[in-house]
Order: sequence, then C-alpha cells, then structure tokens
Amino acid sequence: MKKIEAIIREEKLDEVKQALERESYFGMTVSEVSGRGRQMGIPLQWRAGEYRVDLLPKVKIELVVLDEDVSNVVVAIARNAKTDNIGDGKIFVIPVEGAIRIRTGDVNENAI
Amino acid sequence: MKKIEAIIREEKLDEVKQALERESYFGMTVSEVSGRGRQMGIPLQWRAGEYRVDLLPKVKIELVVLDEDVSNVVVAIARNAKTDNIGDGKIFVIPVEGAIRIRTGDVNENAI
Amino acid sequence: MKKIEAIIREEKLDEVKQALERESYFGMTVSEVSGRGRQMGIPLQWRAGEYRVDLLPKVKIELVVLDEDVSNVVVAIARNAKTDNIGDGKIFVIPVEGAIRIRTGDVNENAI
Amino acid sequence: MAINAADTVWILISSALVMLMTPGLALFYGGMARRSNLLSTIMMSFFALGVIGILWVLYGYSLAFGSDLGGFIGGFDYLGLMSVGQEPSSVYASTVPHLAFMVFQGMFAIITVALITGAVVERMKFSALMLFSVLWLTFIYSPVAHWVWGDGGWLAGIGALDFAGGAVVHINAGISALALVILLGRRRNFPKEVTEPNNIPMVVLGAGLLWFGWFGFNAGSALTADGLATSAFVATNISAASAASTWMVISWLHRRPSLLGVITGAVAGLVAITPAAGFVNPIAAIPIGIVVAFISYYSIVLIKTKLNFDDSLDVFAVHGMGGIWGALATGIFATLAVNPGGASGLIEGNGMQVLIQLVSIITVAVFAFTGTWLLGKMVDMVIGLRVSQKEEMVGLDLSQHGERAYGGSLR
Amino acid sequence: MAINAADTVWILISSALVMLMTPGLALFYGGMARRSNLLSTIMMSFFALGVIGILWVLYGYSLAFGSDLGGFIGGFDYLGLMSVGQEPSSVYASTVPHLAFMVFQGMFAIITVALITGAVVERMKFSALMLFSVLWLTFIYSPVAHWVWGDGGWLAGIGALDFAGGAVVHINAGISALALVILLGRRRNFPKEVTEPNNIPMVVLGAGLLWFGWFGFNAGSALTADGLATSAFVATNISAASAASTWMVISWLHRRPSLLGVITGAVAGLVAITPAAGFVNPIAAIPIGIVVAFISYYSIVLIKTKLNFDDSLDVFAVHGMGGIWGALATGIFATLAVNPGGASGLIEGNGMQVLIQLVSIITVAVFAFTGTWLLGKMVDMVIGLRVSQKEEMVGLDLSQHGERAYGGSLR
Amino acid sequence: MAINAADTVWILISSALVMLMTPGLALFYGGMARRSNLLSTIMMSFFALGVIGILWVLYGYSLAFGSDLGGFIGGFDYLGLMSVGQEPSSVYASTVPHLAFMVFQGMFAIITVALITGAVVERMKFSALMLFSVLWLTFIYSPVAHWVWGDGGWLAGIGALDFAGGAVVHINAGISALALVILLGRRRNFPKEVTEPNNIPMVVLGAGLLWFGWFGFNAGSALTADGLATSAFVATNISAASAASTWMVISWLHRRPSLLGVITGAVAGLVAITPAAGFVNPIAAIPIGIVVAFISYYSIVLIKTKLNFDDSLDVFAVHGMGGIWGALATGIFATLAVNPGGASGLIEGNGMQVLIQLVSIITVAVFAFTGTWLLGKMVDMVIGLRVSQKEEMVGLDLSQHGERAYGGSLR
Ligand SMILES: Nc1ncnc2c1ncn2[C@@H]1O[C@H](COP(=O)(O)OP(=O)(O)O)[C@@H](O)[C@H]1O
Ligand SMILES: Nc1ncnc2c1ncn2[C@@H]1O[C@H](COP(=O)(O)OP(=O)(O)O)[C@@H](O)[C@H]1O
Ligand SMILES: Nc1ncnc2c1ncn2[C@@H]1O[C@H](COP(=O)(O)OP(=O)(O)O)[C@@H](O)[C@H]1O
Repeated sequence: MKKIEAIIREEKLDEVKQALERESYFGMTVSEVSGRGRQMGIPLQWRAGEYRVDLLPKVKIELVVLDEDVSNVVVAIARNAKTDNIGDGKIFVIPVEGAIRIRTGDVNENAI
Repeated sequence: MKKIEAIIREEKLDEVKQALERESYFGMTVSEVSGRGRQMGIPLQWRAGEYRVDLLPKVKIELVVLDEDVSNVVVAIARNAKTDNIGDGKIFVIPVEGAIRIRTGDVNENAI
Repeated sequence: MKKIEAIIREEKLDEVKQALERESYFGMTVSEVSGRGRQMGIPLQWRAGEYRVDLLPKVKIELVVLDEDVSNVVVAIARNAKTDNIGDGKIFVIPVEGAIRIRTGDVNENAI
Repeated sequence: MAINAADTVWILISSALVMLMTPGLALFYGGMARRSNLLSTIMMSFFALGVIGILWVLYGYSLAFGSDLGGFIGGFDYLGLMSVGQEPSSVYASTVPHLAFMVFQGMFAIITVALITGAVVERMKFSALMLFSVLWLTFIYSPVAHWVWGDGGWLAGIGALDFAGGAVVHINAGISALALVILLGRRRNFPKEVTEPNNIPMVVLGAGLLWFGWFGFNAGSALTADGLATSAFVATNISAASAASTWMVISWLHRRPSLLGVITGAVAGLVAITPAAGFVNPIAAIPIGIVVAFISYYSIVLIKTKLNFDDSLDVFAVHGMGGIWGALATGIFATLAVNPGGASGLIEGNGMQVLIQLVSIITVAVFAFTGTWLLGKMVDMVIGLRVSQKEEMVGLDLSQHGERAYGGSLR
Repeated sequence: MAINAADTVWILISSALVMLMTPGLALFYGGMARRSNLLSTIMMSFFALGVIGILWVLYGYSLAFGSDLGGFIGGFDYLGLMSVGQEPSSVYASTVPHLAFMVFQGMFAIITVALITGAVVERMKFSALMLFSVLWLTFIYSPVAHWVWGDGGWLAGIGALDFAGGAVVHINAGISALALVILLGRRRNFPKEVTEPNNIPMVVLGAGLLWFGWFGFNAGSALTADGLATSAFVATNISAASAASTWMVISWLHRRPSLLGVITGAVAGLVAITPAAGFVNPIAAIPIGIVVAFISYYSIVLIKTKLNFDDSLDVFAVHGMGGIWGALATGIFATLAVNPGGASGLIEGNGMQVLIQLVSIITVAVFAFTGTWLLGKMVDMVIGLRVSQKEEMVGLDLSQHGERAYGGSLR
Repeated sequence: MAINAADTVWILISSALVMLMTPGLALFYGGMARRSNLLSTIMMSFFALGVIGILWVLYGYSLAFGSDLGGFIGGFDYLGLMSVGQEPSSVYASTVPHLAFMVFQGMFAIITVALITGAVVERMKFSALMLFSVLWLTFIYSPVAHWVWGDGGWLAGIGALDFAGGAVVHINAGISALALVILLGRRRNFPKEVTEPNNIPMVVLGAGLLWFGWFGFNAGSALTADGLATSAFVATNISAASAASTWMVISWLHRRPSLLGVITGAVAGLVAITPAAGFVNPIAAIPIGIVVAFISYYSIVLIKTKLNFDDSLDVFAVHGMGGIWGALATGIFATLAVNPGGASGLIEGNGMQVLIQLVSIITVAVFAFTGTWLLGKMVDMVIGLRVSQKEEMVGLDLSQHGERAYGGSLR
C-alpha cells in the first residue's frame, strides 16, 4: 500500500474529487494547508499600499491505495489539478506498512 | 519507529486521547481534516430544500512510536474510536527513518 | 527522497521559514495542528476559575527533499525552532518513493 | 408647518437604523457565500453606502422627489441639495427638516441597490456591478420612487398603497435581480454543487441587524412619531415573528427546524409587511407572515431546483415574491381604522384596491425587468458582466479585490 | 392623557433596542459554546423572537397585563390585541400608544425566555425546549409579570420595587435555569472537561449589543423621556462599568485580567442595576456593580466547581444571583429624591423596604423553581428533555438542526 | 430652561450610539491584528468602557466641565456627580437633564482613550496601557476637553470651532498615538512583515457600527433635535460616503478596489467631518471627504513605508491627520447660514477663522504630544511599556490575558 499525498490548488479540489470518483477511488482525507514553492507568493492590499503573502492556501489530499493503483491515481490527480501555471502543486508517494478499518477491524488490503 | 496516522470522528477524540494517556502514550499531533469514504456524506439544510456535503469533518491523529508499541497503540485507538457506524475511520502505519527532539537534540528512539 | 515533518511552535514559523530560504530550500507545505507532549498543556481563564487545555497550537512543516539534503534541512529547522523550553517540538524523517510536479509532469528528483 | 422635535428625532434615528441595514445585509449575504467570495459579497453591498450615498445627494433625490414632470420623474430643482435645507419641505414630511426626509430616503436607495447584489455574487465583475448600479439608481430606482412616493407620481395618483417600499424597494430589487440572473448565467458547477454557507453565525448577525433596522424602515415611514408609527412598528415585528415561526415549521416538516430557515423566514416576513405596515391592523401581520413563508419557500424550490435559475442568495424568491405578496396583502387587509390617509381593502369590501395594487405590481415588475435587462446588456457590451472562469475559480476576493477574508501567520 | 410624541419615540426606540438584545444574547451565548453546538445555541435564543413574539400578542400580553384576577393573573381582555390600539392604555404608560407599551413588554418576554437557554445548551432537545418555553411563558412569566407590573398585581400591591425586571426577568430566568439544570443533568464529561469558548470575539460582540440594548431595557422602563429615564440610563452605564472593572480586578488577582471576565462582569452589572435603575442615585450603581461582580464570580465557582451543577453558561450565577442582589440593593439604596413614585430604602432609614424586596425575591424564586420543575418534568415525560448520548457527541447543530456553522469547500 | 423631552430622547439615544462605537472600534481594530493578539486588541478598547466609564463620573467630568479655573481646567464641583442631577445644567445643554449631558460626554472620553490603542497593539503591556490611560484621561483629555468645550475654556474663548471633537477627540488621540509609537518602538519583524488582518469581515462589522454610532457622535453634538442636528447628520453621512468612494478609487488606481480601503475611507471621512459637521453646509462634506481620503492614504504610506514608524493600525494617519484636516476644513467651509452660533469661514471671506483653527490644532497637538511623551516615559520607568520579546512572539492574548480567541476540541 502507498499513501499518495497531493498538494493542489483549492479551486481544483472539486475536479480532482470528481475524477477520482469516476475511477472509483472514493476514500480520501483532505486538509487545508499553506504552501510555497516556485510561486513566490501574491501581493494583497493593505489600507494603503500592499504586502506580500508567501504562504498560499492549498489543499492537501491524502489517499491510501493498493500498490497497483498508484499510477492510476497519480495520473488522475495530476491531470485534473493542472492549470499550467506556477503553483499547481506536487504529488508524493509514501510507503504504508499497515492499515486498519476501525469500524470492522479489517486490516491492510481489506481496509482500504 | 513508525508513524501511526488515525483518521477518526471528531467526537471520539477525547476518548482516544484519554485511552492513549492511560497507556502512557502522551505525545501526539492532532489536526482537523475532512474526509470521505463509505460514508457518502450527509445532507444539510439550505433555506429551502437541502444539499449534500460529502467531505465530513474528521480528526487526524499522528503519533510516532517505537516499533514494539505499534500494535498497542493501534489497538487502543481502534477500540476507542469505534462506534460500529460507517464513518469510524482508518488507521495507517507509516515507516519513520529518523526523529529529533528539537529542544534537546535527542535523536531517534530517544526523541519520542 | 525523504519527507521531513517538523512540528514547531507557531511563533517560530517565520524564523524557520527564513532560515530555510537562506539555504535555498524554498518549497514547503505548512499546516496548523495541535499537539501535546511533555508540555502538559496550559491553563486558560474561564469567567471564573480556569481550565487546562492540553492540545496546544503548533505548526507542522512538511518538506520533501533529496536524501543528501536531509541533515542540512533538519539542522536548519532544529536550530531555528529551538527555545530550550518544553514544547519546542519534533522533527521526523519519512521515506518518499516518488514525487511529481503537477504543472510539468517532472518526476522524482526533478520534481522537488 | 413648524418643525416638531420629536418627529425630527424619529426620522433621524430611523435614518440611522436604515443605514445600519446595509452593513447588516452585507454580513447576511456574506455569510451565505463561499469563503473565497466573502469579501467580494460584502463589498457589493458596502460600496453602495459610498457611491449611491453620494449620487443620491447629487441628483438621485432630485429625480425621485423633485417637482413632478408628467407623473413620471422628478425635476432638477433639488440637484446637489439645492434648496433642501433645515426648513421642512412644502410637500413632504412637513414636521421635520427637509434634509431629514432627504437622508431617510437616501438610505432606502442605498439598501435597494445592495439588495440586488445577492443574486449575482460569486461571478459578477465588480466594475460591471458598479456601472450597473449607477445606471440602475438613475433609470430604475429614481423613477419608480417618484411614481409611488413623489408628489405627483402617477402610481400614487391612482391610489396605489406602498407604506415603506414593497414596490419601490422589494419588487423592484427582486425583479431586477431575476433579470440579472438570466443575463449573467449560472455559477460554475451550479446546480450540481450548492454553496454551503461559509459562516451561519454571520448570517444570523446580519439578520438581527436587519430586523432591528427594519423598525426604522417601516415605522419611520410614518414620518411622525405617533400611533401610526407605533402600529407599523408592531405590525413589522409580528410579521417577522410569524414568518420566522412558519418557516421553522416548514423546514421541520421537511427535515429539521433550521436556523437558516428561521432567519430567512424573518427577513421574508419583514419584506412582506413593508408595503402594508401602516395600512393594516397589526394582527393582520400574522396571516401576512404565514403566507409569505410558504410563498418564498416554494419559490426558492421552484426557481433553484426546478427552473435551475442561479439566483444565488434567493433575492427574487425572498424580496421579489415577498414584495408582490405584501403589495397584494396591503390591498386585501388595508383599513381606514388604522390609517385614515390610506384606504379600505378587500376585507372591508373594497376589491378595487387589490386591482390597484395589481397594477402597481405589474408596472413596476415590467419596468424593472425590461429596464434592468437593457442596462445589463449595455454594461455587458461595454465592459462585460462576468469575471473569467479562472477568476471565478480562484474566488472574487482575490481576483476582484486583491484581499482575503481571513489572514494570519498561515493563511 | 394625550399621546406625547417624544415619549412615543422613546418607547419605540427602546423596544427596538431590547429586540436587538436577543440576537445579541444569541451571539453572546453562542460564542461560549462548543463549535458543534454553536448554531443550536443561537437557535435556542433566536427562535424566541418568532414563537414567543407571536404568543405574546395572541395571549401572553393579556395574561400579564389584562384586567386583574385576584392579584395573580391578567384576564382575557387583550387576547389577540383586542382593544390594544393606537390610543394610550387607561392604566399603563398613559402618554404613549397602548400598542407601544405592549410591544415594549413583549421584547422583555422574548429575552427572558432566551436567557434561560444558556443553562441547557449542548444537551437539551430543541423540541423539548420549544414546548417548555411555551409553557413557561404561559404559566411562569406571564403571572410573575402580572404580580410585579400588572395593574392590581399583588407584589406591586405590597410595594415591591422592580424598575426593569430584576425579579420578573433575571431572578425568574436564573432560578428557572437552575431547576432545569437539575432536571436535565450534566453534559457528558462535565466537569472533567470544561468547554472552551469557540469564539470569544463573538461573545464580545454579543456583550456589546446587550450593553447597548440595555439602555432601552432600563431607561426605557421609565416609559417617559425625562429626568428619571436619564437617571436610569446613567445608573445602568455606571453599574456595568463598575462590575466590569471589578471582575477584571478579580480575574487579575487570580491570574490575569480576562476579557471574558470583563464582559461577564459588564453583564452582571447590567443585571444587578435592572431592578434599581430608576429608584437609586446613579452613583449608588458603583457599589451595586462592585458587589455583584464578587457575588456572581464566586457563585460560578461554587455552583460549577464545588456543587458540580452544570449550569453551562452560568445563567443562575449571573442572572439569578445578580438579580437577587439587585433586588436587595434596590431595597437598600432606593431614594425618593430620584423617583418620587418609588420608595425610601434602608439607607434612608426604611428597613422595611428590604423586607418587602426579600418577600418578592423569595416568592418569585420559589414559584419559578417549583413551576419550572413541574413543567420540565412534564415535558420530560411527554417527549424527553435530553438528546441521546450519540446526538450529544455529534453536536446539536447537526443532530437537531441539520446544519453546521462554518461550511465551505472543505468543511 | 425647562427640560425638552424630544431633546432628552435625542441625547440619550445619541449617548447609546456613541457607547456602541467602543465595541465597534474593538472589533474594527481586532480584525486587523494578528489572530494571536485579537483578544488583547479588543481588550485594549473594551476595558475603557469599564475603567474610564467609572473615572469619568468620579472626577473626569468635573475636570473637563467643572467651573472654570483660568481657562485651563475645570474645578472639583462635579466630583462624584455632585450636583449633577435630573435638572439641566445652568451652562451646558439647557434643555436636557444635566446627567444626560454628562453621560454623553463620558462616551466621548471612553472612545477617545480606546482610539489611541490602535497604535500600540501587539506589543504594549496591558498593565502599562491601563496606567497610561488613567493618566492620559486625567492630564490630557480632561484639560483639552475643557479648553474646547468647557464653559470658560480658552480655546472656546478665542473662537475655535470644534463641533464634535476634531481637536478634543481625533487630533488628541492621533497625536498621542504617534508619541506612544515613538516611545514604544516597532513590533518585532516590522516592517519586514506587515500583519495581515486576521478577519476582515470583523473589521467591516466594526466599521458599520462606527458609522452608525457616529450619527450620535456628530448629530447628537447639536444637543437639540432640530435643523442643526439634521444638518450635522447629513454632513456626516456625505463625508463618510465621499471619503469611502475616494479611497476605493485610489486603491483601484494603485491596484484593485479594496474593501479594507472603502471602510478605512469611511472612517477617515467620519473623522474629518467631526469638527465641521454642525458648522458647514452638508454639501461641503463632499470635498472634505475627498481630501481626507488622499491625506490619510498618503500619510499611511509616508508613516509606515517611508518613515518606518510602526503606528500599527494607522491611528495617526487616520485620526490625527484626518482630524487636522477636519479642523482646517471647518475654518474654510464654516458658514453662519447653517449655524448662527458658529462663524464664517475662509470661503465666506473670514480667513481669520483658519488661523484660529490653526492655533487650536497646534496647541492641542503640542500639548498631546508632549504630555503623552512624559506620561509614557513615566509609565515606562515605573512598570515598563513593552511586553518581553517572548511574550510578543507567543502573542498578547495568551501572555497578557491567558485566553485565546478561538477554542474548541482542537484549538
Ligand atoms: N519540496 C516541497 N515539499 C513539500 N511541499 C512542497 C514542496 N515544493 C512545493 N510544495 C508544495 O506545492 C505547492 C506548489 O508548489 P509550487 O512550486 O508553487 O508550484 P509548481 O510545482 O507548479 O512549481 C506549494 O505551495 C507547496 O505547498
Ligand atoms: N483510502 C483512504 N485513504 C485515506 N483516507 C481514507 C481512505 N478511506 C477512508 N479514509 C478516511 O477515513 C474516514 C472514514 O472512512 P469511511 O469509509 O467513511 O468509514 P469506514 O471506515 O467506517 O467505512 C474518511 O472520512 C476519510 O477521512
Ligand atoms: N510521539 C509523538 N508523535 C507525534 N507528535 C509528537 C510526539 N511527541 C510530541 N509530538 C509533537 O511535538 C510537540 C512538542 O512536543 P513536547 O513534548 O511538548 O516538546 P518537547 O519535544 O520540547 O519535549 C507536541 O505538541 C506534539 O505536537
């Protein structure tokens, strides 16, 4: 099993969610994060003048999937989160050694 | 060392926290996340009619523990987060290769 | 590649961010978390009397870096997040098996 | 007539109360939008306090209340507050300074413009909204206000009753909102995704301020501090309470008693009683409130779920339909016993009044719809009505205003 | 007597101010609850604006102010506002329209019901709260209001002083809250876990609106716009300021100057001065405010920490104990120099007045406690008072209302 | 003269409106601070309602309005409200109870103290702020109020015009803020990091309440409910609208129309019209508003970006500079046609008035600056002005008050 962590634009969450749904990856955990990368922040307005915010709001999606699903999921996310502008985000793949579904006690492959 | 990531119901946080405390696992990091899984969302009311929200609030607990403590901790969380209803959540175990306690500089086993 | 997860004090975020910047680690993802550890919580005031809050606000920084950069980054974070008081936080190192930059499709080392 | 100090206090404080309704509305609307459009939604109301506030004193008041030109519009005699001073006007509100009447009316113009914006949030360009609002004040609001309230206005002439703005404010805003909704089209992903209100406590606060301010709106419209003002005050409160309770019951029957429902009901009740407040027995506000809750509730269902019009914050259903019902109800329940300056309604045997009300509803609706359509089209051609797809996705706070609602160390 | 326009403005604007207190209270309470019970807490106050608002005009006003039946309750002469019109009442507030007096009193009934809810948040079923509130208005509030303020009421008869509702509003609500707390039991995990307020700025806003509205509550109770109203206004502000400062000092002595403490103190000060405002010298509000801060502060400690009663938002300590102290203080500080229609108090040598106040405190407390207990029991038997364990865990916003406070793309 | 009921209502309701401005200001400032200093920022304003509220009745009123001592300060005749009662004062506001005038003035003292705090948030010790505020009320505010408004005050004597507090409130607060900023030094990381407002909707709400309350502030300062009050009311609204619109345009020219800009503009407009409201033609409020937007906008740029003074929430730029412009504008636009008790200004050919205004600006500014500097230095020596580096990093909510704004299961 792998955990796929994708940091994407807030406004792309819906599309990614729907894309994953279409491919029947339904389970996921989402959180609000802030990030910086090549996108060097954006200027916001103060009462007079402006200031730069370098940590921009992003959304982090985490899904644990079977090894054979990794590429599928990564592709689905990458395709739908893309705008070709700086700030589109990153996807990371992280090994997972065990999983449990709390409700049933199912473990590992059966838990996902 | 392993990192245990548990996604549980918000309202179960206190019980899980106390259970871990009883077994002297005190250190942990908690965050607010939203998730979906088998629980297909819940309907909420608009001024007239209703709409469905598919990302439901959950709590994510992260603890880094020694290898030998993994099963202990997983069992403690699973037992106390369970309501037998869809939406109880998942626990994942992820390898950790290093740890540092910032205050003292202690590393690995000593840092936890 | 490794993911470095550091849980630090909120008020230290700026210093850590600047330190990483100076060493040209620019990309990172930050989130608001709550944690407990040796720091047994703090007392807050109610209208009369007080109560104890054991989950304290912390900031979690996640950076994925090349293997050779790990120690550099860990040291930079640890040095700048330190106050020598309980509650300074922890740093964990977690293996990463793959990475993609969504905008370009670059993978692994090139994606970071 | 001489200035009466108590009436002056009453109009001044009522003006202040109506002024407060616009920030109230800004929060009421803002809390129902998405978080990434929260400031933009607030701005759409708040800017009116500035821009419309100035235009009103420059020429709006004159167009609406200047000396009558053919029953249709006011003349230029009050341009730039010329001859609007501390003495009472010769034709309006004869016991208070003319300036007091002028500013009280100005607050109505401001909030009417703001009301419309609820229909277009999350996708209309701010520059387009500004331009549209200026045109709308000039070519729609001012004439309609003149017809109904201006000395010599033709709707006043045929005996149409509108105590505090059922036609001038609510039908006018609600129908104009509908026209804009059609011109503008739906938000991205509508109706697949319905916006979840980002902050219901903010909506509650807004509704609380609206209810509070509405006492000035309705009871202040008596223009004197007397039994009639009191009667309008009581009717206002009863209608709000009645519609709030009814909406709660409706939502309960459908699922659970909804807080958003209670406050939406309250606002609908306040809308419906607006034209009637000073013409009907306060107790008649109970049926008026009950009925408006049903009308607005099922209008939302119809408009949003059946017709798929994206009237984002239900301006047509709540203000348009609520105002229409209120105008009719005035024709039904009006009684000379409450206001000798008013008329008898259907229940007192004067069916004619319902017809007169119908005429006023239809003319205002047709005028507002056509006028808004034309003005909207024009603005669309000149600068475009909608933000780009991309700006809509990012949210209007950043794209239109370069600001975001909640900042801080992280976000 | 003829209608006085200035007095009419005064009562109308005071009514509007008191109306605003209920949304203010909703936010004040809401901000102190858990986030998952925020809307439910707000709803518990806000619904009263609807339901109690209607019942008041239907029959509540008549029970409280209708023609006296044996000193205990009003008759049915004002049912459905029958003969409550634009003319002044023959017995109450003779310079303003009867409807104005009626609606002013209605706002008191609404907020009194809302005050109680602070004790039962986070665990009481909404349906049970509704049913209870209706019964409580009918069988507790209306009679007590009649005793104290009704023409012929027996407590008025023996000379009990209650300017703006120390007994009718605060003792009544505070003691009833206590009875409900006992019936209902503690929240899950109380007292191991004390709720951390989810939003203190919201509590501040609520307190600000309460303070603002309280000027209408207390100074409006003079029913005329004169020196007495002014004196009550000033006393109100001084007591709030004095108790706020004192509570700040107390919290500072214990740990640090607390903002939540300052605003709780302000509310306690406003409670304590309520019965006294129009009977005492404004400067007497300084000791009244100082003392109430100590009383309420240590009542919270006693109730919550020692007795382990889960009076969630401290209604008994702040309103019950604050009201009791206020009623006594009225007996101590009252002076005919301020209000010739009042009485002399202990300091002017009339110890008797303290005894009379004591009688009114005790009867109202006993009546409220017993009555609430019986009504509560009844409601418990019919539909149950508490939500299920599971609903409590999930939070009442979702379980009772199907809504959540903060929505958005993620949550 | 006898008490006039309408005037009494007007002063009481105006006092309530001005009272509401302080919670409004607390939220206005609070929303612009960092989240970890939100409560502390609110507290800095809110505590004044308690502490200054009490000191005002104890001795502040007497120092400001007691019988004149050499044109410089009032005597002790009104200590503890001695001989301030329900009868009108012999010298002030002869148609309302003396207590009403006293409490109205008290609300001004409270908010003036609160205004200053915007400059020192996020780093000033709460204990130091308290001590400073008490000294400032005593040694700066009370004398200046006496000079300008006290019977016998020397600035009144030379004919300086200040309708509602341009010098007493805004210049006074703005210049004192500047002195404190210099004494206190910059926040950690300033100007490298500019605080991002944590909650702009809260700032909007605060601004809405300020605008609403300002009607009481300015129009209430007429002290009677008549044409003059109305004229001041209208001028107030126009200036706010005009400055809000202008600031929007300025921000648009620089980048995009900013909501924070609109509301800052509104506040600047309200500041500028404060001294002028009852002396100038309402239409003159248009240029007054336009000019103040430019002045305050570029003052912020100058102070913050060029001079690197950390006047955190721009008190000097908005209130100091806005007040100075307002005082000058009064000298320019004043006309006897509006207020026969006022004077003619430059435009009516009386250039002298501008000089007189200049004298009042300069004396108040110099006095406020020097006095604040001395008091601040003293406080610094006794208990220290600043929190420690560490406390600043953790935030003042936790370090000064042991509280945090948003609690809940997680944080
Ligand atoms: N090395 C990294 N480790 C963790 N998160 C990163 C890293 N680099 C980028 N991110 C996350 O990805 C987001 C987008 O990255 P950015 O560099 O701005 O865009 P792009 O990948 O299109 O160049 C950032 O906001 C940050 O949250
Ligand atoms: N494959 C997954 N990867 C990551 N998180 C998941 C995954 N499946 C479920 N979750 C998380 O677990 C939560 C509960 O899952 P759900 O399927 O609703 O309950 P249950 O496990 O009882 O069937 C979800 O809300 C989501 O946050
Ligand atoms: N075993 C752990 N697993 C995950 N997070 C931890 C663990 N121990 C501590 N933390 C995180 O680190 C933070 C600081 O830890 P704490 O023990 O208080 O400080 P210190 O490391 O200085 O003793 C905690 O608030 C928590 O978020």
